[in-house]
Amino acid sequence: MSDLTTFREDTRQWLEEHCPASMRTYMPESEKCWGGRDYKFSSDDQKLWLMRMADRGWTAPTFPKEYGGGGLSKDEAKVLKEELSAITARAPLASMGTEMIGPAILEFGTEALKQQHLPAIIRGEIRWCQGYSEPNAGSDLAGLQANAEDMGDHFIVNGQKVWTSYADKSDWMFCLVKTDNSVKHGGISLVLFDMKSPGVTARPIKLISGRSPFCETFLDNVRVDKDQVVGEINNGWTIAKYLLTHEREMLGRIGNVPAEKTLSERATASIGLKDGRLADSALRLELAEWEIDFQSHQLTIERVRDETAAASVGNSSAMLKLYGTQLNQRRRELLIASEGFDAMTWKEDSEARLWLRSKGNTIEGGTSEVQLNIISRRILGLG
Amino acid sequence: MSDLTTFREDTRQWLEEHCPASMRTYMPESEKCWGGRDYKFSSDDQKLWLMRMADRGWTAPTFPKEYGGGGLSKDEAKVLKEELSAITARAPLASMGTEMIGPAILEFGTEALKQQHLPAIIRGEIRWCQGYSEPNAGSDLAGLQANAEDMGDHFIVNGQKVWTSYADKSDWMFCLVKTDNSVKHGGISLVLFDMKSPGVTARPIKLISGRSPFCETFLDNVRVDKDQVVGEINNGWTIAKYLLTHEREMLGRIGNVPAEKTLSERATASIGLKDGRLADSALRLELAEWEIDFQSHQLTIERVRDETAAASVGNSSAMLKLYGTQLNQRRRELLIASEGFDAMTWKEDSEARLWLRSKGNTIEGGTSEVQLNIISRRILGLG
Amino acid sequence: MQLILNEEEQMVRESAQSFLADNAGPSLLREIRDSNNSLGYSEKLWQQMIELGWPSLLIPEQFDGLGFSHVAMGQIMEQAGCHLANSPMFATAVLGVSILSKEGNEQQKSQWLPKIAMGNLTLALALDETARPDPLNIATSVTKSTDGFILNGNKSMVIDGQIADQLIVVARSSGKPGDRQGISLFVVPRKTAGVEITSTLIMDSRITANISFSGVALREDQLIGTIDQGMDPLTSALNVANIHLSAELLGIANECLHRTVGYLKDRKQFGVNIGSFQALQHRAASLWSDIELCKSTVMAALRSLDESAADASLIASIAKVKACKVAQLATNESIQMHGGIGMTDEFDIGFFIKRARIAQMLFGDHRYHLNRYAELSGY
Amino acid sequence: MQLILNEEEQMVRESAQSFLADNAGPSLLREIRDSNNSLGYSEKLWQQMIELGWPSLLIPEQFDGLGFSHVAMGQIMEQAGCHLANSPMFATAVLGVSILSKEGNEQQKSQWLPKIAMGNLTLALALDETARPDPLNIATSVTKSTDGFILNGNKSMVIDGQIADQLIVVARSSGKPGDRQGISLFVVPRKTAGVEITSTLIMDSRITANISFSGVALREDQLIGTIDQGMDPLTSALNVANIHLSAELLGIANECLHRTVGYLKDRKQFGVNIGSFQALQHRAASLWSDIELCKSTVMAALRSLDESAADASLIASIAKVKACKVAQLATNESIQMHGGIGMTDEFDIGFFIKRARIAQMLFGDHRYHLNRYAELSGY
Repeated sequence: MSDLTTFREDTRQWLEEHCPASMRTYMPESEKCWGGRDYKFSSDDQKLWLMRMADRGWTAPTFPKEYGGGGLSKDEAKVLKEELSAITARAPLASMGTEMIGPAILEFGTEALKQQHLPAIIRGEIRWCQGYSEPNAGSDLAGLQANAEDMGDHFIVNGQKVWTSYADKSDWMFCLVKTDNSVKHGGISLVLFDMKSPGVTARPIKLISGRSPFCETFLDNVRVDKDQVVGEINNGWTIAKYLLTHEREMLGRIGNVPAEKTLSERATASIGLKDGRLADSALRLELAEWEIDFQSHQLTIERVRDETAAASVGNSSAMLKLYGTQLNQRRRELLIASEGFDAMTWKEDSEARLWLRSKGNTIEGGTSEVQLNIISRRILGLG
Repeated sequence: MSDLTTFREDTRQWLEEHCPASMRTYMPESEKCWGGRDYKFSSDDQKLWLMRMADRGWTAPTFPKEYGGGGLSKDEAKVLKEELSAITARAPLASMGTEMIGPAILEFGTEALKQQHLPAIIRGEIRWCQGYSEPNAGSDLAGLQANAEDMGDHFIVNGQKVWTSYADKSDWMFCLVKTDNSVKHGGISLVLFDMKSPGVTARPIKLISGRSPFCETFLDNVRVDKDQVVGEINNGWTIAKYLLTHEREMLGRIGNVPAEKTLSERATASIGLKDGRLADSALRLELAEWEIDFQSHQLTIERVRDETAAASVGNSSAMLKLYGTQLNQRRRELLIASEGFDAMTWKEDSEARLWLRSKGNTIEGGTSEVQLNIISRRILGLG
Repeated sequence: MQLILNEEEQMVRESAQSFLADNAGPSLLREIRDSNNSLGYSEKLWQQMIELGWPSLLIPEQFDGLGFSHVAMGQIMEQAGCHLANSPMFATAVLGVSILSKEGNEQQKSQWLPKIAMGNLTLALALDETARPDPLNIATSVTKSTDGFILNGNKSMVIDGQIADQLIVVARSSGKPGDRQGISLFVVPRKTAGVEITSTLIMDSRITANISFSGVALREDQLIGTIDQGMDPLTSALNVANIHLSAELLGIANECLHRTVGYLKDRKQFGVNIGSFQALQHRAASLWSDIELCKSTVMAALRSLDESAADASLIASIAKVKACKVAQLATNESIQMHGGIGMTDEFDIGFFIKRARIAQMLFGDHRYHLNRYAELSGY
Repeated sequence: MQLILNEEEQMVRESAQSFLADNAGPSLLREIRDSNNSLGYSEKLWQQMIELGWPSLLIPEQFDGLGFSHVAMGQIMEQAGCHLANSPMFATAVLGVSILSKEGNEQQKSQWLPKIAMGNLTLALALDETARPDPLNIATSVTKSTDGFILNGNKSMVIDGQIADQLIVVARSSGKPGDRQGISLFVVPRKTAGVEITSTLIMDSRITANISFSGVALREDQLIGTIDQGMDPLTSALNVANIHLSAELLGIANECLHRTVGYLKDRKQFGVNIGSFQALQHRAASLWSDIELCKSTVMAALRSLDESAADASLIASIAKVKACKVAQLATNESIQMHGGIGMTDEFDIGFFIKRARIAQMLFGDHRYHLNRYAELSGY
C-alpha cells in the first residue's frame, strides 16, 4: 500500500508539472488525438501532451517498458487513471493500437512483431484500423470470405471488408482473412499490412448521421508478408475472439468521456425547474433512472476489473458492451428530448447527428443480440 | 339502422323493467354467477336475473333461438352489450359453456349434441370445465397423452389433466384425448363427459395466492360414449384450435369488468394529490400510461370485432390475449403499489392475492411466448 | 362508434396508398434533399395532390370543399407517413383549415377556404417560441392601435412558414406567458411590412421557418375568433393536429415493421434467414401487436373528431402518446434488426426514424401528452 | 474503492452460504408458515445465528462485538435473501445496532450493545404510520412531562415489533407531520404500561406489529440523541437499512435466476429443453446482466457505509432503485419461465416473489427512491 501511495504522490506531482492547462479541459470529439503518419495536431499542447505521456509509456501504461510501455502494475495503472481523471486530463491518445492490436501482438505476436509495431503504437506514430466484418459476415463473423492465397513467403489477399473505422485515415490494418477454404468456419488468420500497400482502397460509408466514420475497404491482390501474421496461420479465430473481447470492453465505455456538463445539468438548463423539480416530470424520472444505471455500469466496469486478474475481462465484456451501448443510446435520447427542436436542426454540430450515430452502438462490435447469445451460451450454459 | 334503434329502445325498456336493482351494482368476484347443478345462488335477485335473461336467451345472445339462444345479430348483440353496460348490469352468467364449448358444439357438433347440451348451457344448468393441459403438455399442448381406447361404441379414457379451472365444481368436462397413438402430433379427439362418471377425480391445486381455481383431474378408465365426440374422431385438433382462439379472446378481456372505482380513483384515494397531481410522481405516469394502454386495448377489441365478419377474431386473438393479460398484471402491480402495506397483509380479501393470481394470466390459456410464436408465424410469416 | 372505414374512407385510403406508392417514397425525399430543394417538398407532388382534391378534403361543401371526414383525411396522413410524402397538406389542409372553418367568420371562410380547396393558398401556424412545445408559453404580443393592432415577437419551427401565403399567428393580447387567458389568433400575409422569415433545414430534410414580427400593423378583420379567447380554438386545432400526426406516425411505424419483416425473411446469417431466430420473431410480433393497438386509437381519435366528441383533448393525448411510443419502438427496432446496413445513408430506413422523431416532437412528445393526460384526468 | 471482498468478508460470505443452504431455505419457511408459528421465524435458526456471532457483526469490539464491515454483514443479508432466512437479524443487528451505535450515548451503548451481541436482546424500529412509507409523515407525539415525556400514537408494519424486547420509536416532539425538524427517537421496552402490540401476518409469511402508545411515560434517558434532531440519524439508519435490503433483494434475484436457468435446462417441451429457445435465452441473459449491475451497486453501497461516505443518501437510493427493479424483473421472469408450475404453492418460487415484494416496499420502493435520487441531485 505504501508503494502505491508513493506512486500516487509522484504521479500527481508529475501530472501537475507536465499536463498543459489546455489539456485539462473538456475534450470535444473533434479534438481527440488519433496520432498516425498524417495526423495534424489541433494544438501545440495536444502534441506536447502526447509526447510527454508517450515518453513515460503512459499512453500504454501496462505495456512492458522494453517496448516503450509504462510497465505499470494493474493497481498502479488504476491509480494513474484516477489521478488523470482527478485533474480532468484529456486522454493523450485515442488508439486502436494501444486498445486492440497492441495487446494482441503482446499476447500472441513474435518478438519481431513486438519490436516492429509496439513502440510506434505507444508513441502514436502509426494509426491502426480493423478489418473484420464483410458484407455477408456481420453477426456471423466467422463466415468471412476474404481470401489469402499462400504464395510461399507471402499471401495475396483478395476480398472486401466493411465497417472499417477510419480506414481512410489509418496507416496499417489488422485484418482477418481466410487462409484455408476447405473448412466452413475456421482456417482464419490475423494479418497486418500497410494501408499504402498496392491494391488497398478505402471508401468512406456515409451514415444516417451524415458522417462517415466507417469505410468499405477493398483488397485487390494485396501482398502480405508471412512474418506479418499474428499467432499461427489458420489459428486466427482465437486471436479474433480475444480482440473481440477487447473491443466489447472498449465499446462498453462508449460515450463515457468527461463532458462539459452532466446530463441533468444540460436538461435543467434547457427545461428549467418548477418547484425545485425538472419541469418535465416524465423526463425527470427517466433522467434519474439513466444516472442510476450509468453509475451502476461504471461501478460494474470497476468491479469486473477488480475481480479479474487477467488483462481482459473475459465473457463479462459482453454484458459491459450490451449495457454500455444501450446507456449511450439512452443518453442521446434524453439529450434530444431535453433540447427539443434545438437538437433537430440539421447543423454540423447538431445533437441530432450524435443521436442518429448512437443507433449504431448496439450494432457495431457485435450486435446486442450477439452479446446476449454469448452470455446465454458461455455464461449461463443455455442453448 | 332504424331496426337497431327500435331494438335498442325495446332492450333498454326491458332491462329497465327486469334487471333487479341489486344486479346493477359493482359485482365482487365472489358474487359471480357460475350456475350448474349444485350452484348456490348468493341472492334471490341473482337467481331471478339469470332466469329472466336465460328465458330470453340473452345469456347467449347470438345463439340460435331453437336451442334457447337469443338469436340476435352481431349488431344487435353489440347494442345489448352497450345497454347492459349503460346500467352497469352484472353479467347474469359466467360460463365456459356459453363462451367455449357452446360455440364449438354449434359449429362442429351433431344435431343431437346441440339439443342435448345447448339449452342447459344457456340456462346455466350445467357448468363446464376444460380438460386440455397435461403435466407434460403445456405450451406443447399437441403433445398430450391422455389415452382413449376404442371399445366399439365407447372409449375408455385414461390420463391426467392439469390446470382444469374449477373441475371440482363443474358438471361436465370437454376434454382433449388421444384416439390414435400412431402419430406424434394428431390423432386427437374432443370428447364430452359427465364429471360424475366413475373414474373421474378432481384435486384442487393450491396457487401462490392461496386459492385453488384450478385442479388436477385424474381420468381412470372413464367411459365416454362415442356420440359425445365433438366433430370427427381424430380430428379434434381443429376444434381445439378453434376453442383456443375463443379462450384467448376471453382471456384478452381478463380483469376488464366493471369496478367500483377506477384505478386512478383508487390511487388518488390512497396516495393523495399534491398541487393537483398524484403525490407519487412515478406512479402517476405509470398510471396514465396504463389507462392509455387499457383504452387502446379496449378499442382494439372493438375494432377487431368490427373488422371481423365471423364470430371469432382469428389470429388477432393472440395479440388481444397477449396484451390483455399484461394489462391485468400491470393493473395489479399499480394497485399494490398504490395501497402499499395495506395490500400486503395476508387477509382473505387482500389485494396481494389478486396480484399473485395475476402472475398466471400470461401463462394460462397459452403463455405469452406461445402467443408471440403464433403472431410471428401465422401473421408475420416468420420462422 | 364504428372503428372501421366506410366506403368513402376506404376509397380515399386506397387511392392515397396507390398514388403515393407510385409518386412519393424515400427516393423522392432523397432527391429533394440532395438537390437542396428550398421548399423541402416536391412542387410536382403537391400539384398532383391538389389535382386529387386532397387540400379540399376537410373543407365544407359550401366552400367548394369535399366535406369528407377526418377519418378520410387520416388515411392520407397515414399513407403520407408510409411514403414519407412531404407537402403543405398538413399545415394548410389539416391544421389551417381546422382553425379557419371552426373559428373564422363567414367572411373569412369565404375568402380563404375556396382558395385552399383550389390549391391556390397555403397556410402555416406560427405558434412555438421555445425549443420545447408549450402553447401557453406565448410572449409574442399584439397591442391595440388606432385602427387595429400592432404585432411584435418571434416564432420558431413554423412548419411550412417558409412558403405559406398566410400565417396564422398566435399572439398574446393580454396577460403574461403561461396564462390561458389573453391569447388571440390573427391571419397575417407573409408579405407584410415588418415580417421577416428565415428558413431552417431540419433533420428530416423538411424546411421550417423562424419568423420575426416587428411592429406589424394588423387590421381588425385579421383577427380570427374573439380577442383574448384564442386558447380554446387553438387547443381544438392542436388536438386535430396531434391526431393527424398520430396517423402519420402510425403509417411510419407500420412501414418500418413491414420493411423489417421483409428484411428478416431475406437476410441470411449463419446459413439461415435471420427471421428464423426466435428472439427477433418475438420482438417483431410484439411490435406488430403494439401497432395494432395504435391503429385502434388513431381510428377512434379520428372518428371522435368527426363526431365532435367532448373529450377531444383526452383522446388526442391518448393517440399521440401511443403513436409516439410505437413509432419510436418501430424505428429503433427497424434499425437494430437491419443491422449495419440500416445505419447507412444509402439505405432508406434512416429517413423514417428522422421523420418520425420530428412528428413525435411536433406539438408535444409522448412525455408531454402523458402528463397532459394525467392532468386532464384530474390526477 | 475496492469492489471485491477482502478475506474476512469472503469468509463471512462462504460461511453464511453454506450454513443457510443447510439450515434455511424455502422448505423451512413453508414449515414456519404451515405451522402457524407466531414468531414468523424459526427460533432454532435464530439461536444458531447467535452462535455464529451474526448479531454481533456490526457491533464495535469495545461493546463485545466483532466490529466487522457492512460489506461483511451485507454478505449475510444477501445469503438470507437467497435462502429466505427470516430472523430478527435485520431489525436488531442491522437497523437497531446502526441507530444505537451511532446515536446512543456511552451509557446506552454499554447497556444495550453487549446484550445484542450475546443474542439476549432484540430491537424493532417503530416508524411507519401510513401504508406507504414516508419518514417525514410522523404524527406520533411526545410531550414534555415533569420527569420526562409522554408518548401517544400508532405505528404499523413494525418489523419484528411482535417479538422485540425494546422498541425504537420515532416520534414528533415538535412541529407537524411533514416537517424535518422536531423528530425524536426513544427506546421503549415492549413491556411498558400503555404499549399495546398486535400482530399482522403479511404476504411473505412474516409477522409484523401494529403498536399503539397511549400516554406512555418515558424517562429522559430513553431519548436517543438530541431532542428534535432525530431526522438526520433516522435518515442514516434508513440508508443503512435500504442498502442491506438491497443486498437481500440481490440475493433473491440471483437465486431466482439460478433456479430459472436450471429449469430451462431441465424442462422439455416440443421435444427439446426450453432453454434452447432463443427468446428465453435472451431474456435470461438480459436478466443476468441486470443482476451483474445490481451486484456492483450493492457492493459499492455497502463499502460506502464502511467508508462513511458523505453521499450515503444518494448511494442508498441508487442501490435500492436498482435492487428493487432487478428483483421485480427476476421474480416475474422466474414465474413466467417456470410456467404453470411456478404458480403453484407446492413449488418454491412463489416464496421468492412474496419476500421480494415486501423487501421492495420496506422503507420506500423504487419509485420512492427514484424521486428521492432526483430530489437529492437538485432536479
